[in-house]
Amino acid sequence: MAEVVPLETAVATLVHDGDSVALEGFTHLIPFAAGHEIIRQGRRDLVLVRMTPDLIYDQLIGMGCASKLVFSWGGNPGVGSLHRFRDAVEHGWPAPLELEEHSHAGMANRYVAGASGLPFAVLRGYRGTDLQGQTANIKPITCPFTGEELTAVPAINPDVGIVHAQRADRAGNVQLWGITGIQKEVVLAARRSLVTVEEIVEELDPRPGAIVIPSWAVTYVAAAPGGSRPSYSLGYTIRDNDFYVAWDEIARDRETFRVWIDEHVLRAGRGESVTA
Amino acid sequence: MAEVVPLETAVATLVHDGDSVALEGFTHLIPFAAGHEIIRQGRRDLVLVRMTPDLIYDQLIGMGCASKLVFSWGGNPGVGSLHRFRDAVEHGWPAPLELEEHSHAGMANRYVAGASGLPFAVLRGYRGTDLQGQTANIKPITCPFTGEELTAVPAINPDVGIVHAQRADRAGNVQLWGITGIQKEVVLAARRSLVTVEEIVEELDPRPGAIVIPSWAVTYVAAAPGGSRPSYSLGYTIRDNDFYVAWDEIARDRETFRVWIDEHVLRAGRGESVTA
Amino acid sequence: MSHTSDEMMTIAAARQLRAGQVCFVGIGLPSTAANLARNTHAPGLVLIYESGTIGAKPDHLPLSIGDGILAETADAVVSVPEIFNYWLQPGRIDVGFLGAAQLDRFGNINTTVIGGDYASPKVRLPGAGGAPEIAASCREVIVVVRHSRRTFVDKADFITSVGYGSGPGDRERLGLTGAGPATVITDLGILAPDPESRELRLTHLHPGVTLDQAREATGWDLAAAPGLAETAPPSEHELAALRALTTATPATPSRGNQGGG
Amino acid sequence: MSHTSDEMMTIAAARQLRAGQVCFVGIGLPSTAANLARNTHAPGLVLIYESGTIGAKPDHLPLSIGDGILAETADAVVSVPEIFNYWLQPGRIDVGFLGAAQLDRFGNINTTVIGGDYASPKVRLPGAGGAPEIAASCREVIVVVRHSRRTFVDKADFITSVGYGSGPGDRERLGLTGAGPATVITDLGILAPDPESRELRLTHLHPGVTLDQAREATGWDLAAAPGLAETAPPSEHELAALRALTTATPATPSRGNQGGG
Repeated sequence: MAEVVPLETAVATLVHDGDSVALEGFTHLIPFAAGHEIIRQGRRDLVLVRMTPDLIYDQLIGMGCASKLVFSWGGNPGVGSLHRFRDAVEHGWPAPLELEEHSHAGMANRYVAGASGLPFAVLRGYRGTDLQGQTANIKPITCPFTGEELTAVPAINPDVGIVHAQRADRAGNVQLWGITGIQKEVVLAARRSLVTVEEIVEELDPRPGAIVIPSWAVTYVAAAPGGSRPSYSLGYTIRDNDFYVAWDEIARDRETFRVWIDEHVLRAGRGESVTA
Repeated sequence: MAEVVPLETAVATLVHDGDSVALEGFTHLIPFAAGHEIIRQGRRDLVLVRMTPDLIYDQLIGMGCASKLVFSWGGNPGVGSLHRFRDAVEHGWPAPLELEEHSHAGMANRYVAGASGLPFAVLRGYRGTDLQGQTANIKPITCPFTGEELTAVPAINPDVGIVHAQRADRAGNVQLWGITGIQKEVVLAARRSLVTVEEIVEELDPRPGAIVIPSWAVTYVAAAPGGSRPSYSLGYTIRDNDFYVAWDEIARDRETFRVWIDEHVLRAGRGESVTA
Repeated sequence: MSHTSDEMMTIAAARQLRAGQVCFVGIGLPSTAANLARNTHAPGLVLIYESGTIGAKPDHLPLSIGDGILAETADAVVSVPEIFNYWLQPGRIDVGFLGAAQLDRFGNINTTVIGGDYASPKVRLPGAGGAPEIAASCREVIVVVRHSRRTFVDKADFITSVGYGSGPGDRERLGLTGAGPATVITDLGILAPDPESRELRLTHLHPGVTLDQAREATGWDLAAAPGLAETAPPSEHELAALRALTTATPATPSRGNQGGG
Repeated sequence: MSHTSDEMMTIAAARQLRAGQVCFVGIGLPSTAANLARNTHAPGLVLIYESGTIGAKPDHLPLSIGDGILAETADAVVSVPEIFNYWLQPGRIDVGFLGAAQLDRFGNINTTVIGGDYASPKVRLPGAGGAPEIAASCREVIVVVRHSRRTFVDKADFITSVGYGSGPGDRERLGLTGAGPATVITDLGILAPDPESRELRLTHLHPGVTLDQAREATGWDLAAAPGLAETAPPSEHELAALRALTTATPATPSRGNQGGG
C-alpha cells in the first residue's frame, strides 16, 4: 500500500546518488515539484530517464545532478533548444553527460516491457536510422514464425519512477485523466515509485477518461499542489506558455540559470515549488 | 469511416465460407445476435477464434458452421461443459473440429500483436505445459539482451472481427464501458470488422470507464438491441444466468439442441435475436 | 453448528488469505473463499479477476468472472491484455487460486483432456484459461479441489498448468517466477509440498476425516507430513459469514477452473 | 491580399490533405497546416497527436502536442504506447507531417546532431521523438521545412528518420511499410521524389520564386521535374482562414520536429 508522506521525505527516502530515475509525464502532468526537490537535496550521478527531457531535465542537468540521460526528444516544446542540455553535451558543463538516445516508440515500448516483467520489447522501428549504431540497446530480432526481421529494445526498470497526477485518496489510490501518456507504465516498471498529486481527497469519484493506479502498486504518494507547473494538470492548473518562452532566455546563460535556480528552487521553501 | 447498416447486410457482406472469424467479448458484451445471423446465413468451414468459446460458439459449432476452433477456455461459465463443443471434439458431430489451443495470456497477446501490426508477441507463458506440443504456434524466443528464453506466439489477424458495444453515434464511432476485455484489440487486429450496438445515439457523451473506437477503424456498425443476450451489456441488459444453466440441458442432446436453434435462431425474424 | 465438507473446504481456503494480500480469483470455490476472507478476517484483501477488474468489492458472489458487480465495485477496470501483462506476468500478485480436473503428486494441473490422446480424448475439458500463467507467475498458488482418486492422480494425463513439474529444480529451470502450489485445500484436508521432494503430502485433516480416508481418495501413496494436524473446525462466525454469502447467491458448480465467458 | 512565404508554405501544405484522411501531426507548421485544412477544404480530416489524442478538434492552435484542448476535443485519448503500437505502427495513418533540421537528396531527415561526430557534435538538436516511426509507418510522409542550403544537404550528418535511404529499393529492404516522403513543402516551392531515382526534385515553384533561387537554396544539384508548375497563390479564403487561426494563437517557432514535453 502506498504511504502518503511529505514530498521531501519521499524524495529523501527514494532517490539516492547514482540511481536511475524516470520523471515522466508526456506533455501534461510533468512532475516539476519532485524534480526541484531532487535538486534541493543535491543528488548526483543520476541516470535520468525521460521520453521528453524538457525544462525539468534542463534544470537537473544544469545543476549537475545527472551523469547520463536516456531519452527520445530533448527540446523546449514549441520554443526550441534546451540550452543546459546542449551545454552539457556540447561543452561538458557543468559535467559531461552520457547520452542514450531512442525514438518515442522505442522508449514507450521499453517502459511497456518494464511494466510487463519482460526483458525486452519488439517493434517496427529504428531500421535504417543512425540511432541503431549509437547504443547496444537497439538490436535486430527475427520473428520465429515469419522470419521477418524487427527491432528489439530492452526493458526499462528505473530504480525510481516519479509521476504527477490530479488526485489520490487517503489510501494512496491514484487517479489521473486527460493525456495520461506513459505514467502508468513508469510506475509499474519502476522498482520504487512516487506519485505527487494536486490534492488528496476522501473519495475518487469516477471521471470520464480517468485511469486509477491502485495504492498497492505505488510506494509513496505526496501532495504537491501546483506541482506540475509550468506544465499543467488538467482541471487544476493551466500551462504557463510564457514561462516556456522565458526559459529560453534564462537557460541560455550559465549565470542567469544559476541565479534563477537559486531564487526559485534552492531558496524556495521546502515542499513548495515556485517556478514562475 | 464505418458504415451503419442492418445486421443481416453486415454479416452477408463480411463473413464468407472459410473465413477466420473472431467474435469476442470477455464475459460481457458477447455478440450473440451476430453469431445467430451467421447461423441463419448458413456459413460453413469457418475458423472460429475466441478466448472463451461459450454458448455462442457451442451454437455455431453444433450447427456445423466451423471446421476449426482457436481458443483458450471452452466451457459454460459457472455451469460446466459445452456439450456441442465436446460432441464435435469427442465424436466429430456434426463435423470434425480441429482445435488450436492456447492460454488466455497467449490469446490476448496474439490479438495485441495483430492490433499492433507485429507478426508475433512475447510472453512469459506456456513453459513446462503440454500445450506447447500441440501447435506450431507456440515457440521459444531468446531475449537478445539477457539471453533469457521466453515464449513467442504469432499475431492473430482474423478476416472478420465482431464485437458488441453499448453505443455508436451516427458517424459510426463506437463507445463501450464496464469490462472492455479484448474488444478494441480484436477490431484493430481484424481485416474487416463489425460492431453491433445496443443503440445508435446522436452524441457519445463521455462516461467513466468508457473507451471509444473511432469510426475510421471500423468497417460496419449495426444496431442490435439486446444483441448480447443471454450475456449482458452493462447499463442496458442483465446477464440471464438461468439461461446459462438451462443451456446445459438444451445442448446435452443433439435433438433438443436442433429444436432450440430452429425455434430461437432459424425461425426468429432476421435482424432480431431470441435467445431465451 | 454442523457443517458440510464443502463448507470446511471453503473456510480452510479463506483462512489462507491475509489482509493486504492481492489475490487472483476464479469463479466457484476460489471466489467464494476469497470473498469470505474479505468479509471476515482479511477486509483489505485485494481481489483481481481476469476479466480486468482490480480491487473488486462485490457485496454478493459474482456469477461469472465478468459479472457487472465486479466492474462496478472495482478500483480499476483494465483490458484483458493489461491484466495479464501488467499485473499478473511481473509477479505483482501474491496468491493465485486454481481448481483442477486432475492434480498430480507434484501439483501439476490438468484442465484440458482426460483419457485417449489429445486429438481424440475420452473427456474434453474446458482448457487452460488463465491458469498456466497464474500457476507460473503468482507468488504462490492455492489449489482448491475435492478429494477423489479421479482427481488426485499419480501423473496428470496432460499438464495444463505447471506445479513442480517432475520434482525439485524444475520451476527454476523453466524460469517460472512464482513459488508454485504451496497449499492444496480439499474437502478432506490440506496438502503441501515436501520441501525436499516437492511431492504433495498431507499436513492437515479436517475434523472427522481419517488418514485412511484421505489415502483412499488419492491416486498415489499419500504421505503424512510430520506433525499432521487437525484443521480447526469452522467457527460459528465463519459459518454464518459463509452462509450469508452463499444464500445471497445461487450456487455455482465448482469444477470450473479459471476461465469464463 | 499579399502573403508571406511562410503563409504560402503553410497553405501549400494544407492543400495536400483531404477530408477523410487520418493525419499524424506535430506542433508548429504541420499543426497549423492540418488545422487550416480542417477549417477549409477538409472538414473531416482526423488529427492524431502523439500525446495520444485521436480525432482532436481544437478551435485554436494547440501550443504543445499535449495542450489540454487536444484531450478535451478528441474522439479518444489513449496512452502513448497505444498511439504508437496500435495506431501508428500498423499503417493506419494516411499522412505523417514531419519537419527537419537537415533533409538530404533522398528525403532522409536529421534532427539529432550537426557537425562533429555523434559524441561531440557541433550542434545538438532535440533528437528523434516520434519521427523515425512516423517516417517508417505512415502511408505517406509530407515534410514541411524552410528552404536553405543549411537544411537541404547532399547527405545528412545523421539519419534520424529514413526517407528513401540511399535510393531505390532501400525502404523495401528495410521493411518500412509506408511509401516515404511523397512531398516536401518549402517556402520556395514543392519537391517530390523522382519515381526512378528517388532523388527529390522540384515540382512546383511558389509565385514569384525562380528556379535559380530554389537551386541556390539547395545543397545538391536540384533538378526540376518535367512540367514544373507554379503553385496556385493563396486564395483570399485560405489566407483569411490561416490568419484567423494564427491570430487566435501566439506564434510558435517551426523548427521543432515531432516531439514535445
